[in-house]
Amino acid sequence: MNDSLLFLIPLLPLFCAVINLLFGMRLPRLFAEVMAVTGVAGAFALTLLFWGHAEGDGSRAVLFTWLNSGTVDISFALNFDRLAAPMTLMVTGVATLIHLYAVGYMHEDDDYARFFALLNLFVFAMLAIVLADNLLVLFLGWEGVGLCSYGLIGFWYRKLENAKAGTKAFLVTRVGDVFLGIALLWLFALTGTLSINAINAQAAAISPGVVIVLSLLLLLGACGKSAQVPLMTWLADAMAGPTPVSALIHAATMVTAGVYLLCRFFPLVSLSAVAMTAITAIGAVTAIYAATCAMAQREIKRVLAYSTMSQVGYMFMAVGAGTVAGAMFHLLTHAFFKALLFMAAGCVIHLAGDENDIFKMGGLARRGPVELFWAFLAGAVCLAGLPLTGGFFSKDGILLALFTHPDPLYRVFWLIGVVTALLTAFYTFRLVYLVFAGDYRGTGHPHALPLLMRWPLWPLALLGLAGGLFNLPVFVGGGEALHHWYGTMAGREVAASHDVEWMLIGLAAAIAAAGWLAAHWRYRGYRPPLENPVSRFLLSGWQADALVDRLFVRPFTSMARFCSAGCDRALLDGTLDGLARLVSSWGRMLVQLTTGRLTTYLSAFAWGFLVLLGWFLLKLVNGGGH
Amino acid sequence: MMIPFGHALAFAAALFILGLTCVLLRRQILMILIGVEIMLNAASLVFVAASAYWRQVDGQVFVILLMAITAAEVAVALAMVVYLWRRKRTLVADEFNGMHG
Amino acid sequence: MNDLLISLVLILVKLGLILGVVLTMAAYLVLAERKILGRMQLRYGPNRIGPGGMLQPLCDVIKLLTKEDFVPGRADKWIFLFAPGLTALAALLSFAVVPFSPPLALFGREIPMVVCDLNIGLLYIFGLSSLAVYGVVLGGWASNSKYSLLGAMRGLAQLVSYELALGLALVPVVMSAKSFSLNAIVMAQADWPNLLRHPLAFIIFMISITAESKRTPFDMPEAENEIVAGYHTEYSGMRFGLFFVGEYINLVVIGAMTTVFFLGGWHGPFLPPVVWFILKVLFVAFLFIWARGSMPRPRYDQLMHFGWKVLIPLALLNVVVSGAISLAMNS
Amino acid sequence: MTTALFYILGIILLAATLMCITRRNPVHAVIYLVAGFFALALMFYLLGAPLVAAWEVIVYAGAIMVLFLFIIMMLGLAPQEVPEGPGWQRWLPLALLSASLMACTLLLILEDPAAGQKVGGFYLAPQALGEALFGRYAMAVEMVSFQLLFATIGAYLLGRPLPKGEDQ
Repeated sequence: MNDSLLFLIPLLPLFCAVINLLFGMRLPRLFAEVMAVTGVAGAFALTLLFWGHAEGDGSRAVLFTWLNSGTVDISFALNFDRLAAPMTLMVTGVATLIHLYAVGYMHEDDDYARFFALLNLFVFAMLAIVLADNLLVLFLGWEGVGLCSYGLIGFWYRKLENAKAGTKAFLVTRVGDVFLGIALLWLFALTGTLSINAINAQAAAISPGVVIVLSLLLLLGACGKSAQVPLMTWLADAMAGPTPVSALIHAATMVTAGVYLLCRFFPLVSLSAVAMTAITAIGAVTAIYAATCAMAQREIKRVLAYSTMSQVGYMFMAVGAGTVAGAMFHLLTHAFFKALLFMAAGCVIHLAGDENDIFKMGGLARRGPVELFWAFLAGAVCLAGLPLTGGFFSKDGILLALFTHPDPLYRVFWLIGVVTALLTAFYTFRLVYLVFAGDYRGTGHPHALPLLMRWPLWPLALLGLAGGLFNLPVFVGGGEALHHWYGTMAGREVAASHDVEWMLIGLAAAIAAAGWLAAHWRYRGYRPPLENPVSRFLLSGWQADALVDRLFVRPFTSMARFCSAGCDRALLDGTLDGLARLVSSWGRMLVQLTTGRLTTYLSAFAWGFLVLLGWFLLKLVNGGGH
Repeated sequence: MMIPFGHALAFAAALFILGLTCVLLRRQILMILIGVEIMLNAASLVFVAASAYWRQVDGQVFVILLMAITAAEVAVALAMVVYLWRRKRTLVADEFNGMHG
Repeated sequence: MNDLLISLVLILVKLGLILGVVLTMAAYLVLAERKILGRMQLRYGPNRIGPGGMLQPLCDVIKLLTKEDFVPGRADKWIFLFAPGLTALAALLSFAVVPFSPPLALFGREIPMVVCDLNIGLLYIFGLSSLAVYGVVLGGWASNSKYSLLGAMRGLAQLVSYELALGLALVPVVMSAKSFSLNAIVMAQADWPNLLRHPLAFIIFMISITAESKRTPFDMPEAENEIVAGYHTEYSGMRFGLFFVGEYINLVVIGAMTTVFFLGGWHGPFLPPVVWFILKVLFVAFLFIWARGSMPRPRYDQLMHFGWKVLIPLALLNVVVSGAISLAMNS
Repeated sequence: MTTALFYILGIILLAATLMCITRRNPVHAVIYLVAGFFALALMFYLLGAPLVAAWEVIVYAGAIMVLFLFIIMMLGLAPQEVPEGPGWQRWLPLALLSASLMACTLLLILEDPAAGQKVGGFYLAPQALGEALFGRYAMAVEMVSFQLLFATIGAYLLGRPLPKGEDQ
């Protein structure tokens, strides 16, 4: 296989997206669907074929020169290395399953061509981020996923709230993008290159103060895409989009782009202890914040959205603790089980007759196909971190890394992680009990579940449950395959005595069990939602929207009002209006000259000619004719 | 035939003044147009005389082009005359002052 | 001085000769037309005066001369009076540039058989034909009569429209002769006449020259069953006669033009050149009389549509194609 | 002899034009103008421009003036009474302009040695003019022909019947 064929991986989805965009509505529906799935599945197959190219230093492919101006020479290049390969495989693999699911999910929607085109385009943009060799390609993908996410969240744009949710996601992530943009330009100004590998190689030469600022800028950019505090408010609202979108974009891929970005720039970011601490702190705050919010949510997808934020917070903590492999491990397992949970949630909503509120569900284990319950449960135990599941091992690895960090401050983060794990187990089983146990409390009529919505759950369930096997810690007899794969890119070596490791594993298992038991005690029988200030506070996500409104939107609005009324209207408009009035009064005087009569104009013309002629005559007399 | 160049110019100037007089004094649009034609012909006379004076072909070429342009101008102008007549049933130029300020 | 005198005398002689021949031909064309039309309509035509009616034109002239020269009350007198003369004059002046024979060697001099071999002869004829328009237009307008004015305006629109096609039809002729001089055009047809070289141009020329001369089927300006007699409704006596004679002089002019431009002028075997020339002119005149005897009159708007939408585009196309062909032949 | 002819033609030209611009009846004005153009055409011929002379007759007398006549007749224009006597505002610029124009010309003729030089004996064959027109000035010819095309379209658009209600 030729390296340059790497391009087929991102270009295949792009090609299908373009075809669907241009001709989708004119082609048979089946054709559009098959092509969309084929595009992504083809990319998946190609990734498998190219797997070997990622070993060592990876392989690089240049498609064409994008910009060439002076010393700047930017080519459209892809870099398929050890960090990118598993991510690519995950993105294409999960996306293939979600595309299949989407075919079933969207089978009653008439606007399928736009949907699949956007979905494919999203996969292309995500692959551009993952495979980017330089910052420009990365930024292209970065903005591309934002655009596709905007289009997909507001897919049913005829409902105002959906369109608003799309706009909100777009704008909030844009705040992060601005910081990322600044960071990228600054990096370019410092190093004179846009190649990520070259920048990482030169990172040590950058002065430490600048590194801190750069890392914080990158962190803020990552926060925007990954919905971390303080740019987290968009993700919960983004659940307005179709469920496959939630599964693909808001669980498996796009929200992890921030983590991936930090991993990409790990050699740069890890130079600064302050930045690393900040990353961990943001991850920890987000993890506990989202976990508390999730405990009070009533809509099934919002619970999952907050849990996503919480889990991505774990990944940030892992990066902050220095273990790229740990972060990527959790990223991968999380992608599997969270996509599974979202897709299963989509099935649940179908069964409940388009009802989102978990307090109006119940008893769905008996109402629906039994395998749905088992699939959902598989995802739930992974999320809750019950021992031996994939989620358990990946989360445990992160907690271990935090615990063993030399800085004592990280013990606090570890504690937050542990508490979050407890909360996670609790709200996960709260969800399971409320949805599947007891009697049915809703009024909706179940929709039929297409086959295509059911069977993509199984591979994901398998991967989620057994995902830990890829990276079993050494002390339980595993090979830590992922750590070995990443090699020099894996980050800090997490070393601890076996006693500590066993102790932590035991603690994690106990916590998961405790969470389950608490949920069992609280929700075994149905209890109506609490109506106290605390739960309202948590339900609204700590009033984050109101806070943003107070802190940013209102001051900005009043400033804008001042600019508009004070500066613009009074000062500028006043001055200009005055000038205009002056000019127009002169104009009115001049207007008297335009009588509209041809003869007036002609004689005016004659006078003008006379002046010219007089001047000529004068010159003739003075100059003697020459 | 030998005449001073200036005499040809003098004839042209006189012709031009006559055309100008027509344009400035007559009030009927058609007569104003006729005045324009007279002035154009005065210009043609200068061109032809200059062409003969310098023994160059260019002056005559310009007269030919001038004629073509005049034909275009007259076509549009007369179409407008007909249009104006249909609007107001008169061709007195000062009746059409709808464009006054 | 001697030379100048001789050439002056020669020009005068040529002028007199041409005037005599042309006027006689015009007069007898009237008779010929009446007789041929008579035959076509299965009657005799004039046959009472002279042998076979040969003196009829003379009598007509006498009759017209002795009639009252009537001027309508509210007519524009001066224009009314001089308009018919303009028509006849323009037609007569056209002959100044028509070559009717190769140069004649006489008393050791080369005498060109043309009054004046202008090198812009073709344009000269055009200028005169555009002058002839004024006779019709001013005559019709000055009569201050509804039918006259209608006839005048019809004539004007028709003449202006068809003059374009006429001019365009002659462009290929000029291209193959590389000159505006009629003599040169005739010389260029020594091998074969332009009729064979530019058949489409010939057809366009014939149609537009028919319209130009206001002859049937394009006689709308004087269509007697629509607008009485068109622009000469109010004319009587010799002024009507001038219009009338002018029309037949015009017929001779057309014959001469057709002969010069398309039929090869005086070129022809066996017979002397002058005889060939006159024969060809008479043949063309006969064609026109024939057309008058056998063709219906189209509607006026059809006439204009045909002129602008068929004839002129066709003529333009013909110019382009002929130009391309002659370019290809030369290179 | 031809020199005298040139001056005679010039005087005819000026006289005819003067008559033209003073006629109240537009038809008379056009007739005088055509006569003037004939004189002008002959002047062109004398100045060595036979082709221009022919075109002067064909285009100006044969087409443009005929169009004027056609419009006059179609609209049935009666001799127009002059609405009001020309005031000094109308005469003044004209008088000044004419005076200074004539002054310029006279100065040129008197002062400039070039103006005193003789013109004549020049004859431009039609072929040379055609070669210049379609050789060096081919682009100008194209531009002018486009202008003619646009003028035709413009005239056609202006000549369409008025929409109902716009007619007064």
